[in-house]
Amino acid sequence: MHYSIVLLLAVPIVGAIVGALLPNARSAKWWALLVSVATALVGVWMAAQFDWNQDLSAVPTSDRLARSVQIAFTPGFDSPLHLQAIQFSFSLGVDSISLWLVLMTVLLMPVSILASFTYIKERQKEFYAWMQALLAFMLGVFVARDLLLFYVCFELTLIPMFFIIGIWGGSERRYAAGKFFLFTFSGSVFTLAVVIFLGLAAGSFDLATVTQYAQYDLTDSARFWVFMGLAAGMAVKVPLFPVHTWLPLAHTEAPTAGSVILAGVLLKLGAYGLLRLAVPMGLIGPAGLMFPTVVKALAVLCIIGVIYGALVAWVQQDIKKLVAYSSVSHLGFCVLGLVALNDYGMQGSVLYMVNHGLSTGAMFLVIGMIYERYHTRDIHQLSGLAKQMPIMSFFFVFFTLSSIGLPGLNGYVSEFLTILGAFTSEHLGIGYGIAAAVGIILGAIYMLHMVARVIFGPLKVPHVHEEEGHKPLSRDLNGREITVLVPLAIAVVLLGVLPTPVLNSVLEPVRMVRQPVTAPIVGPTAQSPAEVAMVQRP
Amino acid sequence: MNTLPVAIGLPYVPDWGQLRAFAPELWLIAAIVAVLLTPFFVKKPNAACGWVALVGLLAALVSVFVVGVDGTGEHFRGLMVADPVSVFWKGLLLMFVIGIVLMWFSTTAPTMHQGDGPEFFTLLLGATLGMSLMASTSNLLMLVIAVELASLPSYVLAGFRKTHLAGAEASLKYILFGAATSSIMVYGLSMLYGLYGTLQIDGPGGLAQQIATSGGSALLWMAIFSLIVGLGFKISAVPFHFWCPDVFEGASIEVSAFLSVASKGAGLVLLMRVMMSFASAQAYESTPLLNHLAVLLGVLGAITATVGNTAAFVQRNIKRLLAYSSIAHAGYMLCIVSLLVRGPAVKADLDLASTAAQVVLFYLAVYLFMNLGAFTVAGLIERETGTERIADYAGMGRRSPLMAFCLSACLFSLVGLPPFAGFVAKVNVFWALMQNGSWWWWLVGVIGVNTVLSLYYYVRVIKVMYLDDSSSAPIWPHPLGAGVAVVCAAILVFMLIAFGPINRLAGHYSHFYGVDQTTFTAEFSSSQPPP
Amino acid sequence: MTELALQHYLGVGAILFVIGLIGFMTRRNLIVMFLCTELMFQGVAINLIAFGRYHQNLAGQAFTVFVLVIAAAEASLALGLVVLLFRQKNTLDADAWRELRG
Amino acid sequence: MISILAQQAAQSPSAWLPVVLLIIIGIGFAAGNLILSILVGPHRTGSVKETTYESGMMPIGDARRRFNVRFYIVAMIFLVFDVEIVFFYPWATLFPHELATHTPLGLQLLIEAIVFVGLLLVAYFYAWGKGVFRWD
Repeated sequence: MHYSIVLLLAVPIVGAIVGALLPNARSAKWWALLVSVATALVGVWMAAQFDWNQDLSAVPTSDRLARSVQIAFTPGFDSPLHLQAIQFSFSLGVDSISLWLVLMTVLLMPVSILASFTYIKERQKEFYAWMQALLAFMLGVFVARDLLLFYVCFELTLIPMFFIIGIWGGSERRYAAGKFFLFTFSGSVFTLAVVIFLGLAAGSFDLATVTQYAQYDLTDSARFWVFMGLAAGMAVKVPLFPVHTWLPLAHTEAPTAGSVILAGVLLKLGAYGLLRLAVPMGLIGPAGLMFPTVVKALAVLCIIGVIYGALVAWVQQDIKKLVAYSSVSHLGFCVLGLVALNDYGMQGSVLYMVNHGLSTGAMFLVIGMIYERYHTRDIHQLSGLAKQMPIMSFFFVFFTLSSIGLPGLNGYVSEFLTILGAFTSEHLGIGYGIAAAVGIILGAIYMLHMVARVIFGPLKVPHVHEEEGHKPLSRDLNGREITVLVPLAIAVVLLGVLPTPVLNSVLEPVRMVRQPVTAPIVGPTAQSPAEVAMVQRP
Repeated sequence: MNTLPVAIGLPYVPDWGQLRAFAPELWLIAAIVAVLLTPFFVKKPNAACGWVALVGLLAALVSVFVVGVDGTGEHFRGLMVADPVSVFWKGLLLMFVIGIVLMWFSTTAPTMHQGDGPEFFTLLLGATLGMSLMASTSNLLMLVIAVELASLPSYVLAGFRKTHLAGAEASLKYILFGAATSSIMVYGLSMLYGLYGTLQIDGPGGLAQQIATSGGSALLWMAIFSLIVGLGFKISAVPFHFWCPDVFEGASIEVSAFLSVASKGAGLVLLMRVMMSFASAQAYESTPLLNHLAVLLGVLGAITATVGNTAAFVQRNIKRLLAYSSIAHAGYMLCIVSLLVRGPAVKADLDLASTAAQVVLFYLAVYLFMNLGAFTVAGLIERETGTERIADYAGMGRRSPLMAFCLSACLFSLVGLPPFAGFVAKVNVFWALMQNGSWWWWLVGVIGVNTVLSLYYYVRVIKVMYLDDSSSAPIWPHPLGAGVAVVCAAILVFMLIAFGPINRLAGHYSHFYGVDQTTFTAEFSSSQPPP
Repeated sequence: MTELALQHYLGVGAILFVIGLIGFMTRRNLIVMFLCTELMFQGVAINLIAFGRYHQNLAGQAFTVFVLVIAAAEASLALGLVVLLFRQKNTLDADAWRELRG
Repeated sequence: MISILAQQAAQSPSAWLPVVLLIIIGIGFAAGNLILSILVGPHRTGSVKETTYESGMMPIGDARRRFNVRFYIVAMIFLVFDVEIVFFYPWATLFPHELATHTPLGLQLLIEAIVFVGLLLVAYFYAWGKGVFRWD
């Protein structure tokens, strides 16, 4: 029993409640920063506890899935956290995939809180309370080892984000918040139905148990619908091509911190859900991959997303919207690597989740800093910022290059691996790889196009009216803003130069995602007779 | 002149043992008498009557806990039963009506014409009495009496605001449709009596058992349809739902709140009891009668939910919105009642029927607090600002953070979002539906789509409250009403944590008299109904 | 000339009931609409009495007593309401009241 | 009931006594009231007093005139209380029999009837206190 993982959720929840009760905005700010840093420290502590070189070769394959989870918190059978009536259990745990995403989340949260110190000017207490609550729920998704708990946390992220976009967003914030909520909720209702079905049929909501049940005991048609239901919720969140339309709007309208978290973490919830639930429960059967056609269809959607996102990004006038559309394109790569269902693709996909969170999050931060100074993001009104803001320009170019996938920076490794995965996948093939590669070229074009217009060329900035009652910001980035960006820059370089620890550590878990567990679990765990009757298999 | 060769039988005077199980009802009657006599002793009787009613309701609630489930089952020669389901419902109902009275103090009390209080509380308690009796009937005669005892005061309550033209009109529509549907229901019941010669539903020689042995006929179906018409009116199932939004808008807000939960809940519990009797008497065989009945109820529920949710989209008035939302929720619960009919038939297993009853009871418990909270906030805002328009809720997040928070909690819960109890209720609904075979998947789909639909209009209210700005002055709600709203919101959060015990409680109380599990398991292999 | 049997009573009951139902649905005068519901209740009462006689028990008669009382209570309520509404609008046309729509 | 009564009557003529008593009381009540009002009541004359008695309405005029709303209220109250009498019918068919057999059931039945009437009286007093019966 490891309590660090409980602490990981408890710290931000308590923080949110305390933060909402604090007397003034100034203390709420610093309290939020303190809480998020403390959460980050808990995350680091967990990483230190984690056995990165776990050897599972001696473990029988049927146990590997459960054993790969470390730092687990599993309430006892009689614990109040275990609801026998529906076999729900508040059980937590991380494997290496979860842990990397947890680490990325706890890194992004303090920096986005720090970046909001001047950006958020009204109703500050509420804002920081919602941010801390959001942190808890996002971490909850990554560390949940119970299907229902996963779903609950997945849904819970909606409420804080709804308010963050709706209250502190741009001019279209109300529409954006509503659309965001409606889209994601519509998809996830069907996920809920499937989650309950699986929990009911498997006699437990435990992820390992449900996975094994889904792989061995479902009929093909049931498995297909399970996949569709799970994918419906996740695809909207990722977002995949036809259901992506909420994303540009929400990203553009959200305040900077909201955009960072939205792009950096919330989109990963969808990808993580696909990896953790939809693929192993809906695609994998006793004989391995069951629906190659579905995988192909999914890959086609990804590629459409990659190309479409890139083309639309190219013509954007608003730099924030441009980066938002680039997310559509990038997440296409991420899911493409995932559905390649081989080592390269899936390792790349996990790495992509982390990398995209870092570089796109950083892009949104920098854009927010520009916006705070000039109150515009119009590509036509901004030009030659390098002359006026050299430090900002350095970071802007740096993160753009990371996002494009310049060798030596983080984006390169993951982009290369996902495309390699698509090339070498037995279900996909060269055509998919080539199409995705076109996306990379397009990505370089629109990103560099933006950099050329905004950073270089003759200086042109709009005239800014000084706001009353607020100290004007310095012309270039100030110390706080540099503090915000430096940790991200370091992480970008580190992951670019040394991706191997990440790749090696996730190799075993991603193999487990795509390989069926060999022996099915027989029957639900010990229950009282009444409960056995309640959870009879259909 | 020939005489009827019928045994008139001994006159029946119930002893204390028989009456004891109905102590809550007796307390209600005592409270009604006390309320009627209050104006003889108090000059300004409104508030005094409120307190008297409150004391009576509390006494009734305490007596529910004291008496508990009486093991004797049938009472008054089978006219009524006192079984776990009825006890659970009575507890819920009385708690809810206490909430309504507190709500009255904080919303309508100051504006009510002095001297109208005794009538208001007589009617309120009378309707409560009828609704609690509805849960206990096992006889067609008692069924009609209980339904009418619940309906007649409701008609008057709906039009109680005498100066309010809309209220009178609502009352008129209510009573017109009510009288028509109840006469249709009684006509059907007379057919049932004609077919089987008894008014008794359960028990040996009762209707359910005779239907099981004789099978269906056109007349039987006519009778069942008319019963569903009558109860459907109380539940506001779809073709009989027209009264609901009009009455909710026209009536004063605590009456709307009262009808939204109590009337529907009582109708559902009664419908469950009748259906359970039918299902259990069929010895859990998959008979055509049960199957068709289940499909009928399932389709009715699905249509009700869909119509309620779609009509709610265009509403601009908070009370009408909540009215349509209550129609939708009645639809969800009807879907589960359909399960109670077909579940046992499909799986030949009583546990599933009990599960369905448990789900409905739990849903009712959650629904009670969601609606009480939402209506209380709406009433408090109406009292302070005089508006029922949703658009006027703009900026409520700043004008009254507490009220906005409570209303949001209730609305999110009505959608079925975690961390609120509505989520658990919805999980329960899905859970129960999925235990019942592939045919029920379409109901899961319908409820899923409906949940998405409902999200839109509930969240619109929250959007107006938090995201729209308004320069209107802050609101300081009446502390009593604010207390009710906060308690409701707190319970909605608390229920997620205490889900296990409360669900177990609902499960513990989800048993009907006359449907004995051991009898059933012993008899279940033979096709004969249990003796 | 045949003797009066069950079906004759049921026929009268059904005719009363159907006249009431049709009247309720087609007429627009409030008083007449209420009269029609009363007519439906009387049809039920005849049914019940006839069935009670047929089954040789008193349940039907007991039921009838309550049906009568319920009908009377409903009628007095409805009349009170009609008086109230008539004083406000000076008409008994059901279509005159359409404050609540939508 | 009537047949039972007839059978009893065949056995002994004294069984008709209650019927005779009923007739006497009925006539006596009506006649007694008339006589009492002549003896005790005030004697006033005038044009109003001379007109035909129509419960307070003008006997001559358009038949479609509007009635005072008080009539409706009294009519409704009457309707409700009048209908309650129907519940006495089954009670009255049983009560004499139980009384005759001297079982404790007789007393209990009486108490039941008193409770029923008591409840009605509460409503009656309430209406009274509310001023329903005040005409002006």
